[in-house]
Amino acid sequence: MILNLASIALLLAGALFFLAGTVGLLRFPDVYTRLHALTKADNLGLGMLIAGLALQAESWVLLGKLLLIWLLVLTASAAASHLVANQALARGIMPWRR
Amino acid sequence: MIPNLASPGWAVALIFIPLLGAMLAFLLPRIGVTLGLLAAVLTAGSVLPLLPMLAAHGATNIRIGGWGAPLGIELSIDGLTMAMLAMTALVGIAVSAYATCYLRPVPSRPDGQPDLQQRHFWPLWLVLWAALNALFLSSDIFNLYVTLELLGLAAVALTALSGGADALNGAMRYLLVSLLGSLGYLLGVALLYHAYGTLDLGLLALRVGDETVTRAALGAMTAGLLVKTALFPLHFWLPPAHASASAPVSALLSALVVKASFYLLLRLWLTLFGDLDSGLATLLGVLGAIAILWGSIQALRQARLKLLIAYSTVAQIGYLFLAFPLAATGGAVVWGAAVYLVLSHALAKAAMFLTAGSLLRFGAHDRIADLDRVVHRLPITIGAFTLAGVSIMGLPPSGGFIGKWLLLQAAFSQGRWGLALVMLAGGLLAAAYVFKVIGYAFTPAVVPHQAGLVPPTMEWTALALGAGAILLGFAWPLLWPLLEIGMPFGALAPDPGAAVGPWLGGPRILAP
Amino acid sequence: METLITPGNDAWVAVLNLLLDGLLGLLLLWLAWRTLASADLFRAIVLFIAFGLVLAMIWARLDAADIALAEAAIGAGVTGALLLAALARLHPDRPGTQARPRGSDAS
Amino acid sequence: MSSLYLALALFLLLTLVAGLWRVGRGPTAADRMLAAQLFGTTAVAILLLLAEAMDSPGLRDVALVFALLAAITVVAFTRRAWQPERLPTSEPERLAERAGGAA
Amino acid sequence: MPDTRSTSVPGTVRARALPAGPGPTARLILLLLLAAVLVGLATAVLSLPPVAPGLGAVVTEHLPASGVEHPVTAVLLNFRGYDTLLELAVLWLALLAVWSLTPAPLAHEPTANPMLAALNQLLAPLMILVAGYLLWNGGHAPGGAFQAGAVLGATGVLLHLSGRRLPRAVDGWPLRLALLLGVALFSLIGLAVMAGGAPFLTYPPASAGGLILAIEAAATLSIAATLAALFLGGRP
Amino acid sequence: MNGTFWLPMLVLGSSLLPGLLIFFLAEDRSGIRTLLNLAGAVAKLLAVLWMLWGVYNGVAYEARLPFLPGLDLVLRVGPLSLLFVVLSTGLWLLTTIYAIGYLERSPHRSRFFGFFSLCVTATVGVAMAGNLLTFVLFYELLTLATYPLVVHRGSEAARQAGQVYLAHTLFGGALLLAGTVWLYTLTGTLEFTPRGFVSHLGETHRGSLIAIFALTVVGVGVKAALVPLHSWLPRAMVAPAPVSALLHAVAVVKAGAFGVVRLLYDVFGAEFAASLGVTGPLAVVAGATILYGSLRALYQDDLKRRLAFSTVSQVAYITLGVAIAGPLATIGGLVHLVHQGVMKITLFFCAGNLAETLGIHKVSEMCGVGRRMPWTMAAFTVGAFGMIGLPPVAGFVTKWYLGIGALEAGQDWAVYVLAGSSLLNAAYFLPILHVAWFRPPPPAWPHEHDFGPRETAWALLLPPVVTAILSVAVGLFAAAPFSPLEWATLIAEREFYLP
Repeated sequence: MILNLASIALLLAGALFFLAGTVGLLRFPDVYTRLHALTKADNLGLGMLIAGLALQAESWVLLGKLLLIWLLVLTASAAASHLVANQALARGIMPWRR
Repeated sequence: MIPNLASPGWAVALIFIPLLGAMLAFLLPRIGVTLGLLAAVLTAGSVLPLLPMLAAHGATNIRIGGWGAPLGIELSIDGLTMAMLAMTALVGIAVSAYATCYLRPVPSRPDGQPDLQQRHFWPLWLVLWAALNALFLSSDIFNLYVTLELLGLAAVALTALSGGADALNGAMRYLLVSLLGSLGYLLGVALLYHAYGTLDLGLLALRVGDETVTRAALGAMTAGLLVKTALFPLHFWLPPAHASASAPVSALLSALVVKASFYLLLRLWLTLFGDLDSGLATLLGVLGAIAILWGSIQALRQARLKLLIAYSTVAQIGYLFLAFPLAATGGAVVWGAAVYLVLSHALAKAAMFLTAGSLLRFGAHDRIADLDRVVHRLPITIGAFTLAGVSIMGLPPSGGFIGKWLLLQAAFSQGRWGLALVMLAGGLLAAAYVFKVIGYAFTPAVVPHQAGLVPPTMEWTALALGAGAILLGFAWPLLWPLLEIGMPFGALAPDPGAAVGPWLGGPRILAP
Repeated sequence: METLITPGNDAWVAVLNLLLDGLLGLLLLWLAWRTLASADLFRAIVLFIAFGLVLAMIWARLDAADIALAEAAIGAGVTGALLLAALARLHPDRPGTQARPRGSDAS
Repeated sequence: MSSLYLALALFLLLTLVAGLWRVGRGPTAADRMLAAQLFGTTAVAILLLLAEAMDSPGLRDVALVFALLAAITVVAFTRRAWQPERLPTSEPERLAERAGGAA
Repeated sequence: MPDTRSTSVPGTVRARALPAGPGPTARLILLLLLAAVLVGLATAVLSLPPVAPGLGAVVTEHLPASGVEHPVTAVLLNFRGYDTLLELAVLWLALLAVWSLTPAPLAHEPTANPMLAALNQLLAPLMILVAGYLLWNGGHAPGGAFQAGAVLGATGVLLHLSGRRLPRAVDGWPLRLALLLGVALFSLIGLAVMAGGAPFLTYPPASAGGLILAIEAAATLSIAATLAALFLGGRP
Repeated sequence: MNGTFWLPMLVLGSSLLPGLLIFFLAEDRSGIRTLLNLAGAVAKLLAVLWMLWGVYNGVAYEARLPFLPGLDLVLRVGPLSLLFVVLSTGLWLLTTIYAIGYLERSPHRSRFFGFFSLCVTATVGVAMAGNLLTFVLFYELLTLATYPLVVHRGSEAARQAGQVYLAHTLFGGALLLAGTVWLYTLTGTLEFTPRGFVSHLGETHRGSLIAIFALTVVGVGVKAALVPLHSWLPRAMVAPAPVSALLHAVAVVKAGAFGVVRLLYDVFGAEFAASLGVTGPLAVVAGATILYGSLRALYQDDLKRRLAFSTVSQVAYITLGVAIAGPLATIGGLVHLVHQGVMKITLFFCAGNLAETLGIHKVSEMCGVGRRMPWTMAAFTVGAFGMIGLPPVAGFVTKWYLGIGALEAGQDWAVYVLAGSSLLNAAYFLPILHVAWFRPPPPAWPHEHDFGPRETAWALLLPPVVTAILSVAVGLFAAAPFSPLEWATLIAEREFYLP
């Protein structure tokens, strides 16, 4: 029961981070800041969601698979952020200043 | 006599010899031409053993994987299939021989390295051949779709092979049209499968009824195949594609590829849709009639030989569709006439495109008005063009004459004067554009020609095809009994039991 | 876990299923239309990538995991990269960035 | 539980729809690309939820493949389409980049 | 400054290479055709019987004899293996078409990137592993040659993007062999059983599972090679 | 399969095979080519004479090949076929000899003789056709085989003449085909039958039958050069002289005229055709053609054009004869098939000799040519007298039978046509003779060739002399057995009305 409740809470929190990521993507002013928002969704949103699902997992294999998925997304997002930010700088896009 | 048991294997060989040949030619491009030619000879030869089998046992179904319909896929051979396979073999072997010379660069290379075009031609063409044979043999509507895709893609690639900007444009348009056509066909397949739960033509024939879904499938499949067959007004893609491809490819496209989609339409019509009284037959007939006139007039207006021949194809396709309204009361013989036209046009049009290639090679251009003196320098080539032209015009005793006579006979006996008139006018217009070319060929040159070398192989293959189109005129008594094996056209049979061929769920032979 | 399932749950599931499927379907059509209509090739590519994602989800919803898997592999792995590479070839290297602006813009 | 999964999936799908605005808006190619990247992650999440809700374990493999291949598109983007020596694809983008990438 | 020359030339080339497109009449006809097809489709879909009979039951019935447990794989590689064989040929043909059109562009690769190298080192082995997993999975669950091949192909794309190139020794006939291994092996196995007197593509029941796995493995390699080669966009 | 099968095939093959072989001969192999040509022609003549003997003794020769569902290709040799076969075979031998001489030094001889042989193959095919389908087949083949001969010279004028020729003949062929198919759908048979095979359709299909008659007669009328379908014939004069001989005497116009005979007697039946009311108009058209051709011939200075219009006029005699449809008129029409051939080929041979030897193409250039080329002009004179209808040359016999035949059938107007035509014939032939024999020769001929001691090459001289002698002989010995007149009478007896 507690497991269930924790799971639900994690799922909801994950969804919230996705929302935050999207809002960030829409509202933030430039590429660099949007990248920041994006990683929130990738890392935390998906992480919490997967954690929530993992609590329900019936086998270790499943757990491992879920974890693998999260790690992969993390890697991808890190690489993406790095590459895009790098390239943006190389192209001379100035970071946003207030 | 070849043992019966081995015979169905030849049908499989017809698909896999060219396919394996294509792979080998691709894998070992240095000897690609040799391998390609070898595969071509073997493929054409594989048609022969099927004839005695068909004669002895009648139409045969072959269960691939041993499963049989509805679970698995079946191949099916009847007289109609056999005729199409033989046509492909004849044209295929001639074009193969021609291509070895045509695609070779004019100053022969010392290192023996085949030209780039030649190198890609062989795998593509052999895949095309495999696709054609697979299409003619298949009796499963989804498998037919796959073969259609294979065929279309190979044809597009071959069109683009000559590399010019025109060829690329033509190929691009051809690709879109081909995909669109396939999509229409696939839609029909999906509808039929959902409604009747099987993909096998024979089983479908037993299950389809006059329902909305059948009509929708009829519409979708017919539309898709009409686009691919280039019936007026869906012909717009054909002249640029067929005229800009290299000559052997044009010959293949006009003679065989267009026929494959027509064959499929015919097959569907004969097995599934023939009984629907949809008015579509009349529409097809009218479009065919317009195609004859429009295509012929356009052909007459062309200044370039290959475009003329390509528009002639548009017109000749029109004749095929006249069979649809006429067969409703004319019966099996009218379909036989259509098949006859398919065969004779295949031989004749291949011959024409091959001669166009030789002329192009000879004079480095294909402007009709500057073709003078060719008859002196390339008499065999112009002779081949003339023989092919005789069949295209429908003059006796060519294969084209037989087809047109039978269609005319049906039109007259049914009182369809309009169609008869169009056929006669089409013949005259065809004569006009054929002799437009031949006339110039007799006049002595005003412009000096820079003569390239035309090897005898190129001339003789075209002549053989042209002569074939003429000889076909005498072959009706031989061909008609063959065509009737398995009763692909239904009817005619006095006792109802005999009318049930394998296409209608008849006896199935477990192969081999 | 079973206890969480309330009597009204089935109805909820049905409604949610309907909403999900409807939204996916509409999204697919809209994406297809925007992809074709977009004049900017790059935007069209991104929309097409999204189209692939939605399509995979639709296959998933139709319980066709095989096709969803294929769509995922092709759509995410090759198609996007292929289109982007093709775009790069359509616009062959043209020297000039905003670091070295061309012509009169510079001043 | 399955209604919760479905509800969450629906919610995530809605955020994806909202994200489409950024694809349309740009202004730089990278902005659009980032949105696509977010969609990928969202799709992974949705597929995992659906796998639970529909009791269809095969869908986790779909999610796995998405996660595995998520990096490729963006690598292709930065290595091919968005190279420094190449111009952006359209005039407004050029202006946007020069303006510092701000929307 | 070389800009002006180099900007104008590709533009004109592109303008000429674009297809002119059908005229207004043809366009209208196409539109009408499309409309007709849509209307036909709508009516047909509306008239479909509520429960499509389908082949599901027949497939389930014969599943034990197919050599695999997953119905989709059974249909694709056994019951309707011939279709799949031809589809593999279509894929190869697509590559053949691209190769016949143009040589691969000389990709001027941007400078090596340490981040990418790290990514490769992490992802590439994992991708190969996943491809293997998917291939193995095909026997009893969603997965199979195509999916595995696509993942493997994506690996190739990723490696290519990070500047790895095929060694010269491999990009000749070994590459070509890899490209058609799937369809070739499929055909040869299909033909080989004919020598034993069975119909084309009839696996002996005892070895069906193994043969299917072998074919799938070969197909995976071919699909991967084809997809990666298509990404290159021309013959090597 | 016995002699009755193989003999017609031999007649066909004796020119077909040499023709096909000749196509592939190198240009300079003139020895082999001549051998093939002459061997084929002689073989054909022998085979035909054998058949002549057989038919005279009542043997029916028939070769049948299945072709279309319910329709065979049939070669059947009866008296009527034989009349035409003998004519074209005999004249072909002479024309071949003539052509060998005529084309001695010109290019494209392999091509020429190849098509030449095909042309005569088609002609004997037309003659021996046992049903309308076979007739149509050879009729179209004749068109195709003649075209390259018409454009043989390769000049722009030749090309255009070829186009005109094709436009006419293919149009005619299409109409003939339409009529044939239509007829077949009504009758279910196309076998040539004495007194026709359509009469049983009677009144029910009267309209259709009249339409079919119109279609088919126009179809063959094109080749028979009936006005107003004649205009291709004078234009085709650009072709070499042997071709003109072939067109006018051996093959093309003859095939058209023969077609009219076949249609009237073996398809519709003269009686039934008369009851349909179609023979009257046909006779009128023929009469009009006779007068029109003669009138136009009067104004031609070009010798070959004058002869061409003369042909238009003379060939219509045949049509007139069979259209009047009385027994005597029929004999007149049929016998003219032969008579006109022999006489007109003489004239064309002579015209060719003048052109080849002296470069003379126009009547006005012929002053005194009789002294330079007496043998040629003597032959020409015989032919011209025959055309005018002076006894004892063959033309007289024709006109006599036609005249009394017309009177017998109550078609008195035809006699006036014949008389008028004879006057016109005299008006355009006698001036030529006058100029040739009684005007002084010019100091130099337009373009003279030296052929040694004789007035011209023997290959050019022999054929016209032979045909001139024949023209007189068939007139003089009209009553002898195996004469064309006797033969025509035999046809009329066996196939028509006479007891």
